[in-house]
Amino acid sequence: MKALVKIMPKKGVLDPQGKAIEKSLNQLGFSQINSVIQGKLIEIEIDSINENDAQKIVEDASKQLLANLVIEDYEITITKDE
Amino acid sequence: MKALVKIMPKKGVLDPQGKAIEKSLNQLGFSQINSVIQGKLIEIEIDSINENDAQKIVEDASKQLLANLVIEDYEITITKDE
Amino acid sequence: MEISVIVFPGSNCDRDVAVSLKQVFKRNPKMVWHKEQTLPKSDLIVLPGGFSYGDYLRCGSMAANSPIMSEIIKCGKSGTFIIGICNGFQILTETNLLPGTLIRNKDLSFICKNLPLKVENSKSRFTHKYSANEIIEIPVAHNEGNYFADQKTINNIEDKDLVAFRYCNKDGIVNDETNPNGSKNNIAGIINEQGNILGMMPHPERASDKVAGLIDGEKFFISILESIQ
Amino acid sequence: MIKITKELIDEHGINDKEYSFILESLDREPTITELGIFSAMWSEHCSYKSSKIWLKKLPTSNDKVIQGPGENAGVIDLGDGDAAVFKMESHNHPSYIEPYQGAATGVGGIMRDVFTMGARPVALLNSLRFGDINHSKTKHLLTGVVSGIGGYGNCMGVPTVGGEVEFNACYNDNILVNAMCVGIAKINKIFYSKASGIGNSVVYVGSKTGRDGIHGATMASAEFDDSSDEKRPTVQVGDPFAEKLLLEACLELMKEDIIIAIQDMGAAGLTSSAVEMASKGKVGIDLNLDKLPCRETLMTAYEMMLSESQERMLMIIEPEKEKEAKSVFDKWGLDFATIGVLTDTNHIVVKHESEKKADIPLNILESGAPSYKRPYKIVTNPEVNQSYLLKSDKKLIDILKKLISSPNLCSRRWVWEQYDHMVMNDTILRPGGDSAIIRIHGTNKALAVCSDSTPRYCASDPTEGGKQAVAESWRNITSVGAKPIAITDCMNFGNPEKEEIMGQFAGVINGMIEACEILDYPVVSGNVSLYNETNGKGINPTPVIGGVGLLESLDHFSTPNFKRTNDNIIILGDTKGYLCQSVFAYEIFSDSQGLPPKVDLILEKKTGDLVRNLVTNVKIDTVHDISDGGLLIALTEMSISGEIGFQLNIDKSNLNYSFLFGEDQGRYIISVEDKNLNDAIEYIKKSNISYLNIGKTNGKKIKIDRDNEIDIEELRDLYENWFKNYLKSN
Ligand SMILES: Nc1ncnc2c1ncn2[C@@H]1O[C@H](COP(=O)(O)OP(=O)(O)O)[C@@H](O)[C@H]1O
Ligand SMILES: [Mg+2]
Repeated sequence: MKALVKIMPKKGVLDPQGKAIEKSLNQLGFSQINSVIQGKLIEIEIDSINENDAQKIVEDASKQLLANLVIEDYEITITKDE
Repeated sequence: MKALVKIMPKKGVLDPQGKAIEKSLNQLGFSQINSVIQGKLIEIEIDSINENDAQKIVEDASKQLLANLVIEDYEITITKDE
Repeated sequence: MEISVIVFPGSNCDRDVAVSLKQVFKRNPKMVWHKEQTLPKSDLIVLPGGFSYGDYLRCGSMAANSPIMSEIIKCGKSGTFIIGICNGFQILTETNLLPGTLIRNKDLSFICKNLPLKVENSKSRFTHKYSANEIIEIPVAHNEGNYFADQKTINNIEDKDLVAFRYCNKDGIVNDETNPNGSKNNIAGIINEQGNILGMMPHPERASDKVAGLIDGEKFFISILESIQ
Repeated sequence: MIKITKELIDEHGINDKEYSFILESLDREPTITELGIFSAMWSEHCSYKSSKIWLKKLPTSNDKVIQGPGENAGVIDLGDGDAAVFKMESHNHPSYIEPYQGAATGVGGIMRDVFTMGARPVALLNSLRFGDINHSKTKHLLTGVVSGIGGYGNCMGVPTVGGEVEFNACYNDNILVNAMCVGIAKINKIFYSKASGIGNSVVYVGSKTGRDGIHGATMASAEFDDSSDEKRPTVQVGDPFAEKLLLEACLELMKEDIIIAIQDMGAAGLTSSAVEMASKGKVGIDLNLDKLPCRETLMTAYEMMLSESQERMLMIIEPEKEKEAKSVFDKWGLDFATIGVLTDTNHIVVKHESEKKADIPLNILESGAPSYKRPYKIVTNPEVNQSYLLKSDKKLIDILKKLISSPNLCSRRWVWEQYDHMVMNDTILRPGGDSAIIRIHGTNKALAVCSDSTPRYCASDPTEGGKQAVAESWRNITSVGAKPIAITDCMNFGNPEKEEIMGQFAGVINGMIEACEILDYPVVSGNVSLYNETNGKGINPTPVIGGVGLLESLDHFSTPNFKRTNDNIIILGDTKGYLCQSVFAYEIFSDSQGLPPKVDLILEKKTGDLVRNLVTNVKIDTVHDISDGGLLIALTEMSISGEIGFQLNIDKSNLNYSFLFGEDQGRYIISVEDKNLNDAIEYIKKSNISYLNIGKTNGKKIKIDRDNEIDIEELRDLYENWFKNYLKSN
């Protein structure tokens, strides 16, 4: 199975990277771009035949390590390998 | 409009972060986790009423700034604001 | 008196801090590998600076999950002195031994320079050798030293006088201009409520050697020594 | 089997003559893997075919040199059983393609060269050259390279303590990124790359092998199978975390008597390390690639042999000791694999999937390695009379303001504050001085290190420029009171197949030889980067010199910042006021005609010896050499860093451009307390060096004369803020 963990800064948390990108894009002339937030995307391969199991494993991994819940929210998507 | 730009290391390019996370997860007992790749997710708000326009703008931004095409691939998803 | 310096893969200020500790405590700290399950008896535990696990994912995140950390968390809760410097501070927030977290510097670049700091709390067990509001000079060297916590946490830290050091200028002015990295309220170092754990981004061990130029960090180590004795 | 076509041979950069030599010596057609091996070993980069005959002439020894060129790095004796191990290397092309990763892996590569010899790296330096500041790529390259260098060095915990940054349009399409590393080892614990002991194991340690940076044969490798996308040679990505573990693991294992020989896998990866180790030991080597730790699937023998994946080493150890060695690498979480054995065949034999992929007698790789006597012509600029450079009505103070805020003279603080220059706690003098001073840990001794080049001098007169580069390095070491011992170099030039370019190379080398000999400052390691050329336009000849000196005691050293008011400011060495090729000529007149200032090496030596004498015996603590920009710039740097002004008190006839901005060589400024003045003058007179007392330090202003004075703070803003403003601007 494959899991995608999308980790984004919580609302209200300073996001210096996102801000910097936004500024650079505006300077480059992308005036239509209003706001940029930068997060992480983590792609995981799991040995698991069962989506529920996979979800649980990745959920645990996210809480324990992948995301910092003080500043980040996460979202998991499980897909079966093609 | 909202755009999500998913930026991942190109296939074959070393992803030291992913490797380190993978090792760390295995040490934490997540033995079912086989491979981890870390990428970036960039969420952009664009002033544009038209999906095609938005796509084009973000495409340009990705090429010019967001992704490092020498080592990264990117993928854009446009969604209308709810 | 026993000191343990924890060595994570990628720690790189472990030797430096051991040298400063030895000068003040007159004895060699034990260097403890992160994979150990048990910690030698310690009166002081030091989490040194560096790039544990390459600073990959988030600074300190993987070190916080190292085998030795469960012992350290136990010790911390039962009152053992713990200091975390730079990467060590990041590890302490990742383990929740200290509140908040350290994010990327506001200008996105690594900063290595001497900075003036204001000793905000000169009564703590880590800082009592300094006088109230003393301005000291200590180097920083970090990419993620921008202290962040939600407003409630910040209020609590401020109300309970848990800020040890703040970034300022030579004249002690604390404001946005004298904030090198975007840190909330210019916070450079904090203490936990129990008063036995301190985390700071600046490197006191780089300011404890006359030949190398700075000595303002020495009082920090002496404060700890006297508090333990 | 892949058919060896003419096209394939061409793509591997092997010419007809070389190919017939291969056919003749093997007595058969080479396999594709063999072709790859020949191509890598005979590339300019590995074989030094254009430069070899010239490099051989460089002086490479003195009573302090333990190991000269030919090993992974040079080694010098520091006394008390300590040695310094150092080298410089270029990573120009990769840094242009991907500035962050290119620069980062350059730093990683040079560190491996040093710790593979058993030394702990204690200092990093770099020498950077970018195109015109207005060129569209310059900002991107500058920020990427600087953060890449910092990213790698900072994570390793090795301080980056010095370097140089220059902007010039000649580097628009060929930036230069040269990195230098200095390490400290115990003399009796230095490790070499010469393999020995038939039957001993060939052990691979470090990170896994991927398809990184497989050169040259882009097309050829695409033909291997259909998934050509996957086969695409990729840019190397650095993993400083893995390298930090590799460093600690290697140094830990080196405490025991286990490693017989060791070499990092640098350019041409496994191929060059295996071939070089075996050739040096006059043994054969069998490699079984089935055992090679790979991070990608379906890698071919060709790819494994040529991959330039980073953070890997090859070692020779006795089979009985494998277990003990492995436990160290296990502890650090690194791959450890026995991939071969030393044989008595004098062949390199490569097996993969039970097939013999290569079998080459090592002596062919060596004896057949091309060496060219390329034709050359040393061209110098015509001499011009500098009088036209004296005609301007610009005020001295305005010129000073312009120069101090010009891209090539302004403060580099923006750069080095992104580098951890203090980690290891032995940085006694930080970047910003003439040399950095690094204490030898746990002692009162120190190293002085610097890196220098003045390409515009080399372009106008290669020989004089070569001399000057070495002399300036020697001068920068001397300025802190240290004794210069030896150098490493990085020779960056254009296309050597052109006579004038080869002439630049030859001229520079000739100049270097003279300077190294007279100054007793030999070359112990180095690197050559040729073909820095785009659309037929080459870079300025850029021989970067990395200098290392020894400070016997930290009780006496000198730094450039003024320390007290009312000190006497004295120039040592003769000021003739030579302006051609100066920064002044370039910035104020956009002029680059004429010849560079001459270097008088005999006088250079005497003046430098005097300076060191003054530092040790008269306790002079303030010294700065006069280099780019001339006297007034050097004085201004001393004022800004010391936050103390000065008042010039010189003959009116000297208040002119040539006196203040001329770049005559071999000069230093010292500042002397009144109480030491007589002593100092006595020493100076005894050594027969000309000197001039030009004024006193005082106040917060720079005062040239009544019409020309300015607050230091105003100059500081100009000096310190150029980079920030430049990067902010669009
Ligand atoms: N890329 C760099 N990295 C670190 N330090 C640098 C770099 N470029 C310049 N510096 C430092 O800035 C100072 C001035 O450099 P430079 O003008 O080249 O000095 P000099 O004329 O004495 O050779 C030196 O201390 C040098 O080490
Ligand atoms: Mg100098």
